[in-house]
Amino acid sequence: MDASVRELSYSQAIQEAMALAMEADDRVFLMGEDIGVYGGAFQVTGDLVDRFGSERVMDTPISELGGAGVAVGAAMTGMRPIFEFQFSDFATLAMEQIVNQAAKMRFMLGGEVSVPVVMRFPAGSGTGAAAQHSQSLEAWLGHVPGLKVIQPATPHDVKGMLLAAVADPDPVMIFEHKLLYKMKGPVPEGHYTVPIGKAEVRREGRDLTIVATSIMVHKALEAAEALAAEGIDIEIVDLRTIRPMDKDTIIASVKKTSRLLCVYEAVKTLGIGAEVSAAVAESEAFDYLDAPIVRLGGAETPIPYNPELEKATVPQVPDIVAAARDLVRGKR
Amino acid sequence: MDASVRELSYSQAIQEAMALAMEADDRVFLMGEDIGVYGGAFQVTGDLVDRFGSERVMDTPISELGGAGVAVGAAMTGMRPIFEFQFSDFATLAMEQIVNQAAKMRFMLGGEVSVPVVMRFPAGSGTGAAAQHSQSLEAWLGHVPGLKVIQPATPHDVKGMLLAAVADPDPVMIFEHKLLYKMKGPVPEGHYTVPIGKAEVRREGRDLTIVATSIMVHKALEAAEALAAEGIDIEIVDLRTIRPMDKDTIIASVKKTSRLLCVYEAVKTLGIGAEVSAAVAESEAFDYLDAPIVRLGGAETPIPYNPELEKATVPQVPDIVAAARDLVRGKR
Amino acid sequence: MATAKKKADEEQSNLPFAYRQYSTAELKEVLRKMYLIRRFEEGAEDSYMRGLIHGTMHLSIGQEASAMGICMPLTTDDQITSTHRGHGHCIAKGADVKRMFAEFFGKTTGYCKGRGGSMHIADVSIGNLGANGIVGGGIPIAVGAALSAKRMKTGKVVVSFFGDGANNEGAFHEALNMASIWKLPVIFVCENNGYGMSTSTERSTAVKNIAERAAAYSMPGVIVNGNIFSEVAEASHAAVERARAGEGPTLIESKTYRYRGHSKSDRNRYRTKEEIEDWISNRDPIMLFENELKEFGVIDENGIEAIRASVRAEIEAGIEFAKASPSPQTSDLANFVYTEQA
Amino acid sequence: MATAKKKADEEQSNLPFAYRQYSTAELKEVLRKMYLIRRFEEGAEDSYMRGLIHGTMHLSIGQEASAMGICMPLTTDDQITSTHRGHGHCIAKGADVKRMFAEFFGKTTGYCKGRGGSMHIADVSIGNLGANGIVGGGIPIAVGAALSAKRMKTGKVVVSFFGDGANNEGAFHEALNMASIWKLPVIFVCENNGYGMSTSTERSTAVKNIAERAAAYSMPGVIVNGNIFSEVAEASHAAVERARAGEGPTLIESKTYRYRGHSKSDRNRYRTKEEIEDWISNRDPIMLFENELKEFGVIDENGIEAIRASVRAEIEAGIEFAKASPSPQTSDLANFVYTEQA
Ligand SMILES: Cc1ncc(C[n+]2csc(CCOP(=O)(O)OP(=O)(O)O)c2C)c(N)n1
Ligand SMILES: Cc1ncc(C[n+]2csc(CCOP(=O)(O)OP(=O)(O)O)c2C)c(N)n1
Ligand SMILES: [Mg+2]
Ligand SMILES: [Mg+2]
Repeated sequence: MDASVRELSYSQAIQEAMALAMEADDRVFLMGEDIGVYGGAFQVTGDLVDRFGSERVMDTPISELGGAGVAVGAAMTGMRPIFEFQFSDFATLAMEQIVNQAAKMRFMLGGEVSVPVVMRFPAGSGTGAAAQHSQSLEAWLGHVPGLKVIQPATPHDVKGMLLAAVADPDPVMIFEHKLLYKMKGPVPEGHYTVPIGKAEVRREGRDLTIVATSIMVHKALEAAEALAAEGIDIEIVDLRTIRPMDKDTIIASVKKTSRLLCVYEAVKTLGIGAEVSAAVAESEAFDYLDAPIVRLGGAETPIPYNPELEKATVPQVPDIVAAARDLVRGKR
Repeated sequence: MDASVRELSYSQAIQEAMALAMEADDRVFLMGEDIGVYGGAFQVTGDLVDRFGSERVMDTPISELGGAGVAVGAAMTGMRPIFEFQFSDFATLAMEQIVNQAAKMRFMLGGEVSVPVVMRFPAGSGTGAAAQHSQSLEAWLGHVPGLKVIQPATPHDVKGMLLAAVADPDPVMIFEHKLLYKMKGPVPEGHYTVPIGKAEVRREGRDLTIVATSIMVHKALEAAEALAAEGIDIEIVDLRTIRPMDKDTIIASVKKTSRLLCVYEAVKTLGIGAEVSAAVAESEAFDYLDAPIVRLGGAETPIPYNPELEKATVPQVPDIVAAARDLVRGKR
Repeated sequence: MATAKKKADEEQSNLPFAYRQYSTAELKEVLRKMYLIRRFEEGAEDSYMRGLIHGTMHLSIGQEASAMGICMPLTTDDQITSTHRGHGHCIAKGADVKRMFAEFFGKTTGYCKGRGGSMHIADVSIGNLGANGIVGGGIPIAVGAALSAKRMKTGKVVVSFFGDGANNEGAFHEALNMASIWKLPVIFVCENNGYGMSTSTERSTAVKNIAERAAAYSMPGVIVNGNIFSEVAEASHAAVERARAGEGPTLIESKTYRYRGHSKSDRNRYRTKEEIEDWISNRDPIMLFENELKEFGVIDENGIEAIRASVRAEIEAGIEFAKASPSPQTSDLANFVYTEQA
Repeated sequence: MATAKKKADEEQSNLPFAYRQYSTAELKEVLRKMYLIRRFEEGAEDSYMRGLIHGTMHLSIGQEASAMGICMPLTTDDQITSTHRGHGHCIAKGADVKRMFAEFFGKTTGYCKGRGGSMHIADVSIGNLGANGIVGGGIPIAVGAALSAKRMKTGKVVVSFFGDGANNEGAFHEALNMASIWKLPVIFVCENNGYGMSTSTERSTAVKNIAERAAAYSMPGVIVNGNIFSEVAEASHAAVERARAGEGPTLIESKTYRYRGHSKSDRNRYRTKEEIEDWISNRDPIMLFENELKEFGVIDENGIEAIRASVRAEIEAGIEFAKASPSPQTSDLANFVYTEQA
């Protein structure tokens, strides 16, 4: 490993990206609830307030709609805010500003303005926080032209994609799975970017393509290792960007493997997997398909509090193993 | 035509359903902005306030989040509110109450409560009202377990489905395309229901299944007539309910026709067509498919003000004709 | 005689509200409930440490007088909406700690059958419409419940609990405005413990006292010392009377303090040890109430010890009940998403 | 001499604010702009009737003094956010009616290149950040712009226009609170025309005057007669000074009236003909201003006629420009969704 590459956790990688962005550009600042002295509900901002002061690591009142609107207004007028929702669930309070204002402002004004705001959404289940603190709502924003929506799965990617987001002239929404925050991985020092809009093949394989997002990338990789022992060779595409979606990479992979499984945590119906499946089914890859396109998504329920129920609500490694095996063995 | 069946417009049918529901049940009442003396932005409530009084046809302040929350609270405690959003776009302000509260309350409380609220969302483009007044956001709510989401396409269905919604113990969201309000069709007098969760085959055909929603059902029917002249025989499934989706009807149709086109007005990416496509691609109908599954959805842009641009943003009859023809003729 | 009667009346009327309003038995029950709240939360905290409870929880230790004082004038028909910091409200409204522990343990015998946990604890049968994970989420819901009460003429009153942090949410504004214009029987209770998570009211809120905001909705705004049971109860009685008389809503600001961190992730860097210590040593609501009860001869040390012992036993029994209760089956995952129809 | 000077000064200081503050040329220009706003809207209305404009529009006829008075102290660096009823604000901030008509006609020469229409009219180059289709939507955005001004030390002041109806939106509450705690250079201007669509402030709003809500955010709340230009301008100057001095926000309530229906779908059943007639005949802002100007000898009937003629010509030229301008190509549909990158 390169000397300049360290092991960092996902949240450390985010923090480092934010610090670098603030160092490099005075216009960049952070806004959110309890991101200052508290360090953020998930300690992602940590002690940045000590380094950059409370004007650049700015606690807001508990006012998600207004706070998001302030970020939009600041972005329209020369600043580069990075706005943290404490939980992605609370974005339900700010959809107006995100969707009616940030996403559409440039278009409605005929290109006379840009809205370079970055919004961060800690998302997903697995923390025992029940139905109002565990949702995966990235599909909503993926449905909205004018936004870019990303879901980095590794410390390396989240740093590089966050830096790309800050540099982007348009609103970029980052969904961060809470269970990834403590996950470690190699992260280069200094400034680098990972492009928004490019999927990444995480593992090459012949028998089946799995398109996975966020934490499901890691579960899929685990499942692939298990299946390798059975002689099943799986290719794993980490989608990384929800909007604009990198269909080319997916289609190329499916043309190679002839089988597709989509794995995501959000509620199955109308989740990301629906779009991946439909994009492939209407592409030239359709003719290469040897089996139905299968989706493994979250159950059609809110996230329950009880931990066993909670786990049963979202795809786990054995579910992926079983679904992949069935698909490759022609049982689907 | 039965003597008790009259021609009514879509908005008259809604109004009649609301009046019947209020007559039959004291707990039913209407809430919304300017639904009283103004009669509603689209004159759907019309003069109901004269008949039922301002306590049962209740104007709210311009407070979408609070208003929706009041409706949820009233529904939890014995009333049966029908809440009108003036435009579905303003639901962006109330997603918190719709999604975190109404949809999940029963689940979070272990079944100890029901939330029999009905919410109405005038939706869609075509009125020259630009990007913040023309969205089609039904896919968002279709992604949310705990909600039922419907999109009736005819006066007959909207009356029957609204009456079914009022009788339903759970939250039901009705998306009404604004351009349908003036459309006329046969509507029986008196009380009847059209079941939530059942699609309807509007036209039988051999060569291609079109699954369409809301106003697109009518455009698809027009396209089918045009194609009939070319000897192309199209089956049209009016989806009617987004959640829970009637996959059986779709799958049965595709097994018969071997080809599927999804037509919807919302932004194509992650719109309803994505789910319809994915549901078919993972079903037993996959093996019957003779061609890629094609989606015709809205452009990946906000809705523009200029009328020609606006029309170009959503599928029109010639687009459907062309897509269907290509699909049947094997050009896809 | 007449003079003696007058003198007794005068003495009586110099007593704080609670001692004029409630019987000795009722006052003892209030103390018992305050202990029950505190011991319940200590028991929950302890169970969390032992890994018997997962997730997170928000303890209201230090705020017991506020919950009890507000709920005293309420009947089981009256309703409340509560918050993420809702255990005290739940017990004050009459919940059984057995079923609360069972819920925290994720069991089917819990109030939410293990689906809700601490943040959604509720008991609809006795008027607790539920805690809420969304700051401010319960406020419009309470207004809706009050609308039901008014329309259906049930005579019910609804209390909406929320924190100082919640008062900066749009939902607060919209809900209070509607309650006022429609004169609904609802009482808004802002439990101001000085902080929304780490953010002090000074840093988050443009007025000194939340109660000042009542003027923006033409309703009375009342400030009480939330650590003095009698003060809280007096304000609550007045507000309930007003609501029942059809005169509309009241905003009560109950100034109090939480001893514990915001939740399990709190490094407590936003307030000083001295500040916390001061509240614990000098303004503890249970201590203040106990001293008063003793001073007015309502109870003695033995009586207090008996209460403590009974509470201890109830808590232990509750934890045992929760431990022994069954967990839900994953095959039942889809239950309660929709209402089961015949 | 000294006495005469004093007398003149006194007379001078008895004059309304505007006549002390502005030159004759400036005052005439104000009148011209008020006419320009009115004739622009009449022209737009007429074009709509003729089918040259589609969609809907919200006319501010009757509210011209408010827009002009507020914008007078603003430079082109200062910024505004506006509303669905924003044509007056747009012209007052300095927009060219040519490009406004072109936008309404959906042409590429319009301010939004035909993408926005009436509800999104803007001119960012001179500080108009745009009308907004969402009631209350612009309020937090204005606070964000003011945050930029403060952080980047540009000295800019931001004005957020909104209606009485908007004051019941959560966004209003959240935005005013943040502006106050952060002492931002922003002015909240509530143009209270008595109705949010059909709903009178009495039926929608729990206070008599919106300005009373300023107290809930510890900022000054000022009520002005929105139909008297000088009163509005005076309040605006004071608020702008306060903002530039770093003393924070002000809420100005400008009481006014709209003559036309809310939008094109209005049956006007919620107010009486008499009420409308009274405002038109007795309180018209242009009439009041004109009379004052004549009284103080700033202008005579000839001068006024000259202004009317020049405005008429400008409107006609604007409509011709719009008619002659090209429509966007459907092949350009995807433009402006994202920023074009090199
Ligand atoms: C809408 C929303 N925003 C943020 C949060 C995260 N959160 C939970 S409690 C809390 C602080 C609430 O403060 P306050 O209202 O004063 O209640 P307290 O915790 O002090 O009892 C925050 C920010 C949330 N749950 N919901
Ligand atoms: C969030 C939102 N809710 C409702 C509407 C529909 N609507 C447009 S203007 C309006 C009335 C606004 O009243 P007010 O703020 O007083 O402004 P005015 O029209 O009187 O200038 C309404 C209800 C909207 N555009 N946005
Ligand atoms: Mg607090
Ligand atoms: Mg108004």
